[in-house]
Amino acid sequence: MTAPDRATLRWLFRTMVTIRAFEEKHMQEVNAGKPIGGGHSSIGEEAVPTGVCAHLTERDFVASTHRGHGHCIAKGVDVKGMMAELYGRATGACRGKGGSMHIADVSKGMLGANGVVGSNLPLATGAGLTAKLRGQGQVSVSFFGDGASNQGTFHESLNLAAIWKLPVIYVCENNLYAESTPVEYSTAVRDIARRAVAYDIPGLIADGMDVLDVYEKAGQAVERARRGEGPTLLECKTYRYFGHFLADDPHRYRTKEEEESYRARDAIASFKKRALASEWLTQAEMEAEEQRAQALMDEAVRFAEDSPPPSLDDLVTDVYVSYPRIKV
Amino acid sequence: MTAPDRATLRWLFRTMVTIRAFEEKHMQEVNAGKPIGGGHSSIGEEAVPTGVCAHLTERDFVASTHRGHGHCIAKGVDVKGMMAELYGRATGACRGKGGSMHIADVSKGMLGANGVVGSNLPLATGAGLTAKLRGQGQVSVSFFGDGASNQGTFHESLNLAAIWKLPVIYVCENNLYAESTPVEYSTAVRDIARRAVAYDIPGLIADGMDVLDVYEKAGQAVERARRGEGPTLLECKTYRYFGHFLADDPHRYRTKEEEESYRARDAIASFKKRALASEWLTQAEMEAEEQRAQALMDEAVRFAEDSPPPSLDDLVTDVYVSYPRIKV
Amino acid sequence: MTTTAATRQITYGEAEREALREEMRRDPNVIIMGEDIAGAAGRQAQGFTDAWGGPFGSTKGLIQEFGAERVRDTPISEAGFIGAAVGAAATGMRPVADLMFIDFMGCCLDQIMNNAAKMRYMFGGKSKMPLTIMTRIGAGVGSAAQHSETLYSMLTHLPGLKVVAPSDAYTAKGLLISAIRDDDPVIVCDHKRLLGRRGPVPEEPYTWPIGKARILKPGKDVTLVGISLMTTVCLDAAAALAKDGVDAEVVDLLSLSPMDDEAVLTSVRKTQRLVVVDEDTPRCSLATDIAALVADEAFDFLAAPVKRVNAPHTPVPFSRALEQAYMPTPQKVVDTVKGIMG
Amino acid sequence: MTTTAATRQITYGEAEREALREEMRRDPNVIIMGEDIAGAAGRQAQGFTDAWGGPFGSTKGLIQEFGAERVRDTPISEAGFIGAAVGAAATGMRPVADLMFIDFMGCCLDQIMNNAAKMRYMFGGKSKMPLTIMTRIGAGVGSAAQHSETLYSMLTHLPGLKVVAPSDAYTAKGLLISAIRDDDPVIVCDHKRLLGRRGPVPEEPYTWPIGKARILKPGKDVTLVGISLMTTVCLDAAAALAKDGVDAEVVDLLSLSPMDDEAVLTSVRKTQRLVVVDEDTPRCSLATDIAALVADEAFDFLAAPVKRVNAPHTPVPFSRALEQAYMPTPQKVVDTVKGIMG
Ligand SMILES: Cc1ncc(C[n+]2csc(CCOP(=O)(O)OP(=O)(O)O)c2C)c(N)n1
Ligand SMILES: Cc1ncc(C[n+]2csc(CCOP(=O)(O)OP(=O)(O)O)c2C)c(N)n1
Ligand SMILES: [Mg+2]
Ligand SMILES: [Mg+2]
Repeated sequence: MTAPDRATLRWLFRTMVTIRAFEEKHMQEVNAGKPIGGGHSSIGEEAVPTGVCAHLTERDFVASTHRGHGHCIAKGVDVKGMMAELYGRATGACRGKGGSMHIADVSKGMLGANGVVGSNLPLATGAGLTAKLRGQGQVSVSFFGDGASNQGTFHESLNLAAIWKLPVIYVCENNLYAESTPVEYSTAVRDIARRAVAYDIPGLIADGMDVLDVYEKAGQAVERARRGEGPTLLECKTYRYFGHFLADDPHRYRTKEEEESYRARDAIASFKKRALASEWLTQAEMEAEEQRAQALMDEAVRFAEDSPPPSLDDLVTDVYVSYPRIKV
Repeated sequence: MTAPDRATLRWLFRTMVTIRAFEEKHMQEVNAGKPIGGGHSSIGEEAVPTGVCAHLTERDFVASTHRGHGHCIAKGVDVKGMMAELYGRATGACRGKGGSMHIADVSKGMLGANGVVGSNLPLATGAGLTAKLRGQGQVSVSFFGDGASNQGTFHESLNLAAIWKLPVIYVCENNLYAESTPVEYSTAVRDIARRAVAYDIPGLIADGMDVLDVYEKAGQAVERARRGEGPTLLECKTYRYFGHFLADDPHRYRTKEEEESYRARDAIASFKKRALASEWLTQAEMEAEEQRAQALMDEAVRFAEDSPPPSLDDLVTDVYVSYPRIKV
Repeated sequence: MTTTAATRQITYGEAEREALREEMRRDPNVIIMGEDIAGAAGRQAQGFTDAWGGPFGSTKGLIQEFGAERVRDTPISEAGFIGAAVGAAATGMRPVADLMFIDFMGCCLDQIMNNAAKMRYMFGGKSKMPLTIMTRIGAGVGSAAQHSETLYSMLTHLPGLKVVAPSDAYTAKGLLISAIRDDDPVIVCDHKRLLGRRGPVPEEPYTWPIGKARILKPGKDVTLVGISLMTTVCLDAAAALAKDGVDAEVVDLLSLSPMDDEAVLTSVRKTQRLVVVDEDTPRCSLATDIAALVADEAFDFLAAPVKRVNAPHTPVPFSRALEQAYMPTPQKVVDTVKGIMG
Repeated sequence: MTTTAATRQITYGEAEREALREEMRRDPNVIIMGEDIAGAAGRQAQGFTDAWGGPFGSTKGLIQEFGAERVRDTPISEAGFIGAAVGAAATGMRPVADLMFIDFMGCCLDQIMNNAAKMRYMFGGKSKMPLTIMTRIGAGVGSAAQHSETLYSMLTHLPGLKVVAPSDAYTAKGLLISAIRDDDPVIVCDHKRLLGRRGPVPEEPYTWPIGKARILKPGKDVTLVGISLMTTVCLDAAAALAKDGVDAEVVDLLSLSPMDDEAVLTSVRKTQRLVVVDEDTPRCSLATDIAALVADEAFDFLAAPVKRVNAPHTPVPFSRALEQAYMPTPQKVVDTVKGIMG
């Protein structure tokens, strides 16, 4: 493949370092005992949302998971609003009512993180239906894990999208684990992409530690969708460097060697090396991006900490657009 | 393949004609305005439960569907109890409380017809788990339709059975329609058997109009299961001669030519021809079986009509094994 | 809400079809999806179309006017297609999803409960969910335990959902139009035994407000609250009671969530007696909900124990005799009323 | 039920683990299945085992004693594995299925509602369903809308199911053992905030009868009915009320279906006042169920409106301050009681 243009390369790098900076900041704040919700870190997996969302605009749709911070950032959700949401503040993306597992910005096509495993696939399928009915070339993406690929919604969604030729890209982030359960135990097929056979659609595999490989394969899938040819299943082989959630110790179910082998192929570090070698971006440019991301996170935390909590009246608002009254 | 032994051949014929006689009798009684529930006729599909259940004993398990009369008969449920159940009588298989869609006889390993499409696959999977834990070579069979193959439970069950190597045979009765919906519309793959790829298990196809082909393929699957090698997906291509339920007119969604092409390959008629040509069974033997089936149905109807309805107290019994009291 | 005198009589099912047709004409974002809602899907070219029009014919004819893009037959995948309707609603469509029988809600409850009902709240009010789910409820047609449930109580329990249960052709059309135009998710529960009943229905579009009950028969001695088919049971009971000199007021609930608390309370404050008639099984049901409301907010007006007539705490039996015994009947209501008339 | 004086204090979670261990020793048909109930599934050979022991450690150690055949980690497929537990129960096993959070019941309700709950009835009493489902309920731990629900009211609605909600370590062990030994399907609802609380628990196996409530504090002025964590809220409220001279009786419901109607009615007939405290959302809830029972069967004894303290009709909010406001608290109970002490 030929490398994407410089602006795209820069966006890819910026997005990956922003995701990592956000996740690291969140972890720091939690470890420092800040009054902030925990969550599921996506450190290690940055290349996947980045490589996929590089092909999307705000008019396209994304449905995300419990491990959704990276998807939100890659889809353009405001980082300050995200941080404030983790702090449960009125200025949060969801005005403090959603928290880490429900960050959303429908105006940006981000249909929400989702705390129920497998629950977002039908949502993304429905967004794809909207796209198809509108006929303006929008596409829809569902991110989900290896564990989620065993839910019935996976099957029902892919079948539906296939028979209706919906412009949906089903992106399986195969990070080898669902909580402490190894994929080779839970999933009766070696490559999840192979499950595409059951719906007669393309099943692609990308190296989820290589943002350019994800970018390329996702590009094929997005183009196919925009051409009206229907859905694609794209499996990205990736890895989460930390536990399932912030307090989980992954060494109870996997080896340090395995972790090291993935860290050695870290998506950001290897992109950096290649970018320098191929003269895509300069060292200075990349350092500037990293500093920018750090500064943004500091600003985001300040913003969150300075923001007020929701008013107690908010307990009973937003349940409905219209409803007579909800008693407390 | 070599033909099965004479006793088996006779059983196959007897079972097919018993199923057909039962279904025809039911249809007659309904059309005659008898006080009896409607139901989903399996006329045309007799070869499938027959060819599969020929490999089972009472200790094996079967989970069935809304179109379950044939499965029940092939699994040895008493025909008089079945007929009485359709009449809602106290002597019915379910004491009149279940009706056509819930006929069961757990003592015979028949875990029930089931009115929710796709709902029986997890049940059969669980029976397979019992079989595996008991370690006595029992197997479990789920019958389900082409339509059901799009339910999430299909996916979840096959994955579970595959990773646990459960002795389950998933028998898809592909009769081309789910109510009025053609399989080529609803199902994103040409051969449903192909979906086995997603679970790395064998996917077999049998001609569901040929009881010997079903018998052979089911035999492979049952043997594999008994050997402890895990589940098989067996697709049987078959056809229902009548509407989805007794009052449905199928000519609103399919051609008479299509119907004729299947009737021309009728499982009972073609078996008869072959049995005579190959001297498996004599004309007289087969006629005797047909008469026997007719007589059995007459007797079953008499039995049902002579039976009392459940007592009104039965409304509140059988909800629980133990519960203080249920008010009416 | 309109008060046009309507002389034309059509069935409940036809009234719903008319509501769908009018709303689909009015708003291109309205689409319908469900199993066999047209039928013979994909076979237009072979001369087959609209084979079923839904299991009860409520969507018959729509595909001919609006085409297969907007009237979408689905595979049997309730979580998949109802979840897709949720996703379509979140992104600007106004879908109507058909859940053939409410008994199947266990196949798709996650999509209804965790996505449709909660998205707006979880997202801080920054989304809408203009989703309608049509479904069929009720026993009395010999369909046994898995095709005869009522179950609206479970959906009423869930914040974020609206739930309505029309009781005749007129309210069927008005409530379905309201549901489609509503920006919140609305579940419309249609009793199988009401679908074929005729009643006067204006031809033009109109709405019946979600959240509003109506008094079908004024009375002063006892309040009967009916839901869906049970409203007709209340009317029959009221007629029988009248002969015995008991003047019952019949409240037709129509909306289960939001519920017209005031209509119920006002009636009970006047009659001082309440019998709720609810086909759903008794525990944690609409009947207990209404009884609890009254025992709290109209307590000082009550002259007698608050009574409920429900189906028993059992699945729906197949045998006709048992199914008959299962249903709340006018006679049971009459007996219950007599028990508290003191 | 035993009355052995127990001095040993263990947590609610440990008590459940002990119940599971004892029952698995007693009956080889008892198996456990669920997501990460052991953890590191399939990696024993690599030296990994029992990595999680369930999301809250309730099943920790069991795989070491009973092996991976009887302590089965499952893929994320609630309909699949809970349905499989139903099928295993129908064929002679005595499975305990772990549904991580009750919020996920929408993924598997069909199996619970249409198979587990109805099979015996549909089959004319000719089958048994010795299935236990353990699940976690409740808010107050910052888990937001999809991991904090209570929802037992929806399961209580369903005939054929039994539903229990222990309130401390002692009842947790006794009820779980009863559930496992019961031939009907039992849902055991464990509040996340109770799992870590300690209490006296006898070491030997014992049962707490399903269907039996207990009086935790006798009193004569008002009855407080608590469920699960709310029982402790009632006790705190009762302590506060005592200072103001109000003598509250606290009924710990424990069994939601069957419910100990008599315990509630007897208490209310004595105290003449009732406040039900229920963390579930209010509509068609256990609270309305109990209120309706009392407004019917103890009406003549009532001296005041029947009151309920529930969570509001909203999803569970994330922000701490809002979540705090969402929960029923002792203060809300005290205020409610004062409002009816006349
Ligand atoms: C329906 C459902 N079941 C179980 C859970 C608990 N749970 C949360 S995340 C998770 C593992 C998900 O694994 P995977 O899909 O591979 O995503 P990953 O966490 O690896 O990103 C589980 C079991 C849930 N949230 N929803
Ligand atoms: C969950 C669910 N959805 C819908 C229905 C209504 N329904 C009953 S049978 C049927 C078609 C089933 O088709 P298939 O699985 O192919 O079996 P067949 O009837 O052809 O034997 C449908 C949609 C149902 N019973 N359950
Ligand atoms: Mg994973
Ligand atoms: Mg079929």
